[in-house]
Amino acid sequence: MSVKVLYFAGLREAMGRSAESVDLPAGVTTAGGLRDCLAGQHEAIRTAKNLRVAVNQQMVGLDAPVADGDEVAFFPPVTGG
Amino acid sequence: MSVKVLYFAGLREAMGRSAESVDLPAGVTTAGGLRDCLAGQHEAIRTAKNLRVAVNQQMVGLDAPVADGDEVAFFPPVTGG
Amino acid sequence: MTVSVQETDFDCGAEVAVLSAGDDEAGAVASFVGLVRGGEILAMTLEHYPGMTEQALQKIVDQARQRWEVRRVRVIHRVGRLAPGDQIVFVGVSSRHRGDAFAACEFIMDYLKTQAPFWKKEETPSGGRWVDARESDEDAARRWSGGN
Amino acid sequence: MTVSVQETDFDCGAEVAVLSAGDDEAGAVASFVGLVRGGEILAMTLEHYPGMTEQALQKIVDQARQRWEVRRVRVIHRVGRLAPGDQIVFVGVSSRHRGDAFAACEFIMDYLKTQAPFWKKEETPSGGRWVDARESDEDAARRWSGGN
Repeated sequence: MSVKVLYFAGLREAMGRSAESVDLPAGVTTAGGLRDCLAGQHEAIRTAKNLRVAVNQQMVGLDAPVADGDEVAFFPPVTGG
Repeated sequence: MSVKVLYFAGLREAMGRSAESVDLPAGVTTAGGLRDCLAGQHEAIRTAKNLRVAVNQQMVGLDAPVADGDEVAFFPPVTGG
Repeated sequence: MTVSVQETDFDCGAEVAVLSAGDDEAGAVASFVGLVRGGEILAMTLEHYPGMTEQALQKIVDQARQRWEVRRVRVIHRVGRLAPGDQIVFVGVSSRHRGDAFAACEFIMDYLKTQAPFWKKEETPSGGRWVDARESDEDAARRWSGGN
Repeated sequence: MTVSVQETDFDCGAEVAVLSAGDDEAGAVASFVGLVRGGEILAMTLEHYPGMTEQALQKIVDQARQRWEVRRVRVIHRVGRLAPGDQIVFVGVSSRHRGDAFAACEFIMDYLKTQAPFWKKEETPSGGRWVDARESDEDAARRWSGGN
């Protein structure tokens, strides 16, 4: 049970990586659960303001389900063009 | 006492000319007066609907003054671009 | 030169490039190209009032500058005989921000279609006819006048 | 191809020409070019989420097509390092009438600035910093949502 996690922009720099494979701990079934789990390990996620999340390239809320093989991306609010 | 009179578009075609010099009859002091005077001579002006007038290249109302040497243009409503 | 009335065609890309060239503060360029539509029309001929038409276009540009923060403006309107697919009009506006550029560009187009001295004659299979002023164009121009 | 995210520059004139080429019904092409403004910024770097960003842009285009009568749409957004004066984004829309072309073009730009996954890092004399989301952009996008 693992997911591919991506980071963008300032969060990518703060994490020091753009992607990693994360084993989903038992009981973690949502994007919010994954975020909390990662926040326990990384200050960059713990202190990120207005963190956005996408699952399989769709913007979702923190209650969105996360399952084995999903692509989960965390990033700051967009500031395009 | 004469003015240069210009015609455009459908009115130019109906008049068969694009410009002419018109002697201002005594008592004609406004664009409307000139229009009435020309209407007496030309059916094209008499029957023109929504005739617009410009004096010295400024759109004006029929009560605008007309004086010796002015450029007076009559034309249909504009249908640009 | 801000305003041109000409028979020759124009190069939209070159005009857009000039609007921001060398201007670090121009973050936005909105532009519009009007073209001759086909359908039943074989061609059209556009007539203008030399001198007055250019003045009218410049006045429209001046009004746009009073209403919005605009850096550069370019207006080109063609006259003469034009066929379907031909370019008729170009309006381009540069500004710091896109909202001003869009609003000024659309304002100029709306006024240009209603206020500027141009007359259009359409050639159809059944002959030529001078176009009547359209109500929808006057409506489009009227919506800007609320703030005046 | 409607949507492109690319490092390479684009040719606004060529893109505008393609929007009406061979289409007799396209009477109007509205377009927008966004550029890097100068001032205190030496350069900026734009980052995107490959795959998701293109999908988001296509979705914005689809929404515009549902709201307005639109014929062709082209969206190009650059990524990577850009200097003041460089072109960032192109949006072009062809339509029968200018009102639809302007509205769809501005709609796409407003959404693109707020909804599409792009992140901007500015280089200033005092170092680099990621730009925070601006409230004015979110306001601009919000005004379109009344009709939804």
